[in-house]
Amino acid sequence: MDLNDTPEQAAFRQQVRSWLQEHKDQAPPSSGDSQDTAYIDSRRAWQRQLAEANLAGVTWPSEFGGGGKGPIEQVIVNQEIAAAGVPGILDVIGIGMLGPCLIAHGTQEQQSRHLGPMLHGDEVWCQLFSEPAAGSDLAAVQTRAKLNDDGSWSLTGQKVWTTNAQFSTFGLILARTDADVPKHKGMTMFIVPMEAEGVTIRGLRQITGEAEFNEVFFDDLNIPGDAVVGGVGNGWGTALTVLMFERLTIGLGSEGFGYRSDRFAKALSVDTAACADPEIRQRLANLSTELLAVRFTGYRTLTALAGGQIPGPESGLAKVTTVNAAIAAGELLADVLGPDALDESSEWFHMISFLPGLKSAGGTEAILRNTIGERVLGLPPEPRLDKGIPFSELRAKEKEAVA
Amino acid sequence: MDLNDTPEQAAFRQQVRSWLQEHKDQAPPSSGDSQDTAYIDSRRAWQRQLAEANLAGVTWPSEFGGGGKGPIEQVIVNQEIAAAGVPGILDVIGIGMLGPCLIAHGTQEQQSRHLGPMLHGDEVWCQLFSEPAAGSDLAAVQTRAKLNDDGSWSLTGQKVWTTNAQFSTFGLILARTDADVPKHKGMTMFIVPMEAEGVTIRGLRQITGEAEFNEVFFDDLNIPGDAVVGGVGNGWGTALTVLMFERLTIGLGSEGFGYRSDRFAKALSVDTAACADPEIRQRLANLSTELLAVRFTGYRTLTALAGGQIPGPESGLAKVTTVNAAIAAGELLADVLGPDALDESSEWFHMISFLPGLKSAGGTEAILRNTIGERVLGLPPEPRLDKGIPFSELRAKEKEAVA
Amino acid sequence: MNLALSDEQEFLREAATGALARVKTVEAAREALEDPSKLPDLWTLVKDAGWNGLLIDEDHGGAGLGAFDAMLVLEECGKVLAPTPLLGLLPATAILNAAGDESLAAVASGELRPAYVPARPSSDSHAEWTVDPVGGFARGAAPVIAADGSVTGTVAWVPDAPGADLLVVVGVDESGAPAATVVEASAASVEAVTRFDATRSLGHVTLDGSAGRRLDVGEGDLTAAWYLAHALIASESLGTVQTTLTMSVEYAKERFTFGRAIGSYQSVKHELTEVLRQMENARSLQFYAGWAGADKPEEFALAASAFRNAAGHALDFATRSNINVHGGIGATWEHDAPLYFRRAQLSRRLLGGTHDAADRVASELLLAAAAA
Amino acid sequence: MNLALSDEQEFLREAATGALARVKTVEAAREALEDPSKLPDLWTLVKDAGWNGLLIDEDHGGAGLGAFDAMLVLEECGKVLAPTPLLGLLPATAILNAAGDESLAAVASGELRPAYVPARPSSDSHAEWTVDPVGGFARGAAPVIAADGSVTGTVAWVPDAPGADLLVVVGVDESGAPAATVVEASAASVEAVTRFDATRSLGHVTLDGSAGRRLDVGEGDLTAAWYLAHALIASESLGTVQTTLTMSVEYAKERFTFGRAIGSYQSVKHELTEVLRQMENARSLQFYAGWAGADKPEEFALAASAFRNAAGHALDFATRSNINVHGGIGATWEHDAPLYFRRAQLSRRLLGGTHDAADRVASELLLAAAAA
Repeated sequence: MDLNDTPEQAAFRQQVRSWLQEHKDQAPPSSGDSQDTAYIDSRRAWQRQLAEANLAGVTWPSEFGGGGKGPIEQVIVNQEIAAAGVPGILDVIGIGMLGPCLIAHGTQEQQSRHLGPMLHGDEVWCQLFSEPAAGSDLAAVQTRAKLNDDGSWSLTGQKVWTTNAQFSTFGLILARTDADVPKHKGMTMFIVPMEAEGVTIRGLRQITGEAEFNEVFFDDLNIPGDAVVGGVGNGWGTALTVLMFERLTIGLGSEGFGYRSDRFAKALSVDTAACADPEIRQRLANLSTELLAVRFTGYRTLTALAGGQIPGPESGLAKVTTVNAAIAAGELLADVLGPDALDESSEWFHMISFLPGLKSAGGTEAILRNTIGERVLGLPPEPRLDKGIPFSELRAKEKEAVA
Repeated sequence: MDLNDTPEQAAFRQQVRSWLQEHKDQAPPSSGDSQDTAYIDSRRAWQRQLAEANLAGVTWPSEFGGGGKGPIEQVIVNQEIAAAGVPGILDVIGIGMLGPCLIAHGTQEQQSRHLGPMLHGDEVWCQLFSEPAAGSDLAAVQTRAKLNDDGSWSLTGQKVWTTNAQFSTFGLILARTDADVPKHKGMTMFIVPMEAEGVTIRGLRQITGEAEFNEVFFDDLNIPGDAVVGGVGNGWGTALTVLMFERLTIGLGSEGFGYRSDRFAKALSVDTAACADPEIRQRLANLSTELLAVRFTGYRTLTALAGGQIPGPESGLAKVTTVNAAIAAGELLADVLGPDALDESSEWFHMISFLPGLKSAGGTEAILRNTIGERVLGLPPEPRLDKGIPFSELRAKEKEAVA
Repeated sequence: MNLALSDEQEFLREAATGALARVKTVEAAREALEDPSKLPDLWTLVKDAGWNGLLIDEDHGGAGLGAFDAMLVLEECGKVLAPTPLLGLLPATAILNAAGDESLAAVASGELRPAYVPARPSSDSHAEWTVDPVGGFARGAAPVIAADGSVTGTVAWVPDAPGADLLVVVGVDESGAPAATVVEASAASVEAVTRFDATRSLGHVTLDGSAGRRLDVGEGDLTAAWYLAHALIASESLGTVQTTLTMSVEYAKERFTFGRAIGSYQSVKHELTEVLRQMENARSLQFYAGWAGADKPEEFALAASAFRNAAGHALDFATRSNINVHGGIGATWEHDAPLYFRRAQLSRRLLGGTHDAADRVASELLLAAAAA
Repeated sequence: MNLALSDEQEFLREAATGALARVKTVEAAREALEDPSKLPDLWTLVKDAGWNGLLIDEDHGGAGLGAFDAMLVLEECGKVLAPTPLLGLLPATAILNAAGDESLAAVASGELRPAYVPARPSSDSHAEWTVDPVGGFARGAAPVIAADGSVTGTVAWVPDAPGADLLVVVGVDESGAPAATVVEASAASVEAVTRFDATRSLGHVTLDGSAGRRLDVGEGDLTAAWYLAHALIASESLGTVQTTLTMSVEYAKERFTFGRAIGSYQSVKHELTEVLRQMENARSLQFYAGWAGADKPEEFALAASAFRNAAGHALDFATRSNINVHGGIGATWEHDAPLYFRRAQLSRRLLGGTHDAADRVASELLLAAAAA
């Protein structure tokens, strides 16, 4: 058991660190307004620099311009970038999840056309899976792609919770191409141009007041036949690949969204009355215990990754732990600091306001616990009423049940 | 809104109080060893005295020897008996639930034969519903009653969680008389003699070490045809009547099994270090808040009863609240008092040891929340895989699923 | 033994529901987050309904009703997030009424609107009367009231202080004994503040030798006012819990996932049953507080504290669970669910906080146990 | 970066599993409730496995292994409720080893069995070193150790004190500074006590000027011993959690209600997933404690306290949930589930209690924050 670098890793870390020392003053601020084109452009430029130094797409095969390295090296890069206080890549979703999906399922043309611009930040990508009526139950997507006689497709429907859509060039979209087969079977994955006619992007404001996500509407958008990724009707399988890389990216991510016990302790330590109160101390201790556990769960995941294992659904438990511990932290901080902690100017406003939504982001806790209970503990599944039924019938049944 | 007696109620209370003053020195101690025949006999005798004074079966119609009064009077009697520090009736289950069921569904012969001896404590009754494989899912009873050519029945099977079986003369048993119809349809209710050949009673020890319940085994017990209560095949309906009276008895019962916040506060108040600890205080406050709520929920139930309403399933929430608050109290007391609180000699040993079992007594919390969610909030039911399937097939399916 | 509402109380409740239904209060709660001017002024509605005189004796022009009646009105306000000034007003009128103050007629007629500037009674763990500080966990010192009624001190987060005509200030006299004085708003400095929940009008009140009229009230009246305020904010919370539970249940019946309405899943069903359980417990304690307020004053502190503790926890749980049941959409700006969440977040930290109400429950129980 | 166990550690774990499997420890845990003589004496098993010398340097005849290795052994003991004397023994050997005490050879060989008589280090909230009292919430004063090694004081609920040959007593010297002395058991009075969990041998130790050999150790050694004991009881708890989770999952697959295996219901499924979540968190913190114990001593207090806090809560939750999943039968005398519940109830209150471990987490974080 050892948390220190091997000599090779130490050497790599040193090399990353010195590059960052040299170039850090050319880096834009770590946070800025995602609606501000100038800021986004500075982040694109910075990603380009990182890519040229092989600090973007660290785990991508070198033939696609990546670093051709392992997960540990990816973490080392993440750690050094955080330590240097500079922002990382802009297109986390593209490079972390969608690029790897193209590498796995894309055609050679798709790979040579898209991977380079993606890696260098010239073209940012977004993931178009969730819909108003297809959240946890992703296979319920209703966005429809109709095959035209010329082999092109006409796309119509609505996607939601789309990050970065407002400055994306392309998106990877999961659409229904056959409603007369059971829901998991009739879907296909496509590459869609985000700046084309027939694509409407609307910011979706959260409790924070910021539009941290988007709604994207497709109105009879025409897309060429060669935009299909992974084959017609194989959309579900292709989507699962993306979700696997999503878990992997989270597994490699630094611990929980910056919700760290030392930050919370720092804020409380200045209030002597609170520090002397055993109940406040128990609350700080219990949520901190959970967050410390998440840090070492991350190291365990990394150990597994380095050993060639793919993180299983149980890694989702770290998200549950982090979100609930951070919610407890928000309650504690506002109890101690008073209503001013709820003011927009407060360091804690965003966390307190953002967490209620984060709780169900990427699938509700209930669905996650179902999956883990069944796949990890081997408990029997729930009775499924949607198995083997053509999607069109399923929708009809729901409509009549509500009516 | 008024918690005081009406003039009539006050007069009744006075009358009850003075009778108790006169006779209290003839009363046995409130608690004793339920395995000790002499003690049980003293409790029988005391019940007889209460019955002759119309302080047993207060709500039974007078034609059956009861008091012919309403629920408020029943509560007044309960309150005065508690205040006088004497025990109440011995056969709470018979007089509270089974007698009323005979009054509702029994034949005239059954009523005239059984109600008198039950009321006077000469014959104690027990309820034989639950089985090892039929707890929350009561309709899954497997105890089999076979009809003989002479019209009598042969009873074979096992019951469990039977209170008072060791000194009962009769029991009301739910048995399956037809396994080839869906499970709710093939059951019948019978009166069974508990001291007969073919009935074996075995004490079932709890964590406390005491046999607070019994297992009862029936080995080809012959029972006459006129022992059927409520008609052959109507067992489920008859059982529901008993369960309704059970809720009613609980609704009228004094608050939560004697788990009262003032008792817990008393035990903590002597420990000045604990009294000064904000976290201990929060824990005491939160569990006490729940128990205080239960007290007034009881008054609300009583208001509804007095208004002629029957308590619905939501009254089960009071049990959930009480059990969980008492569990929290046990944890708190042992945290403050230390390991000695866990000693058999401790005032808290029984509560701490008994509660884990009480949690699932009378149906698990999960089933209760299902029922309330569906019947009170009107939420849609779970998919049921056992609807309309003959009981025999159901059992076969389960066996193969496990194999 | 009967906890049913009287016909008058049923009427009072229905009248409140009806009056408040005429204003789009929930919509206003959202709009006011960005434009405070969008908040409706409900003062006229309050006066027309006679709520300002609810707790004032009839011979002073009031309705002469009790704490429980006031709770019923606040519960209706809570259901629709109505920005009435009642939380600050009613305890003030209770004190003025106990003092038989000269302002009563004008207050009962609605000519003058008073606000209660609260002080927290001493307890077994805190010997002094204290007030809410602007920030931090340490309690503030109660204002000091001179024999001539003038007063000096600072009290933060005072409900409905902005725009009030009179401030009914609770503090301590030179000897440290609890006292009260009534101050013209013009003689004090009231900094209006809103945080997170735009429907809640709050003020930081600074008194610097401000002239006031010393009120002839006893410690019991001032203690009762504090717990009355708790019973009122708890009732308001209870109303909000009812609204969110109804929202959640409706959505749980209509929203489908994996071919089933989400309300058919135990995770949702049991979470909503838990909201019901907590709501019913709070409801029961509302009856306790109402009964104690009228017939058992020595238990009012325990009853009101327990009620606020239960309703506060129920509000926290219900508003979060409402967002959970709605999924991501329930956490968006345009949805109503976050408005109730905002209400919960702020209410939890006002008037000493839910946390202090719980400590009071312990305090009352331990004092009683020690006395027994 | 690699948290995998070494081959030696894997072997140590398997050897422990194998050795303990030869004794019916769980059955004995029930029988001993009524007849303590039914408790197996595992001292020979411990010596044969060499666990008594685990933390003693090789040149003193020990195995020279580390805290993490000891945790792995205690985890296996916890899985089967094995009544080994390791919780009391191992911290004692760590102190003796740090002191290079003359008894080491005899201790490593198993000739002498020492027990750790713990004292709780001071913290930001408690300036003195203290000990567990027989009863009540107030902490006891640490024994006072004279320059000649003689010691006076009382320490309650000392794990594995009964039958020990040597008592390694931690206390304070005349100046109040932490110190340690080793006392012949014969020179002290040890009242054997068992409560609720028959597998746990405890003693109330009374020292009245008892002669002892003052140990040459620093404050760091005595602080480390306290946290080592926490990491050990936490590992034992973690093992018990694993056993109960396996039991619950098996039963949830086999038990049917309303035509479905109970494990297919979300209420059961999510409760067991919660046990898994808490268990995995405790597991992660075991790695933290193991790593800090070896490579990051300045974080060992935080790591061990967090580990005990997490494992303690997991044990409470898992053992209750195991009974719930089994329904009524899980709360009967003949069932195993209550034995794990008994273990949880007592462990929670030993060595300062889970509650104090949590307070330590806060203490360490707040001290670090203030220092930063």
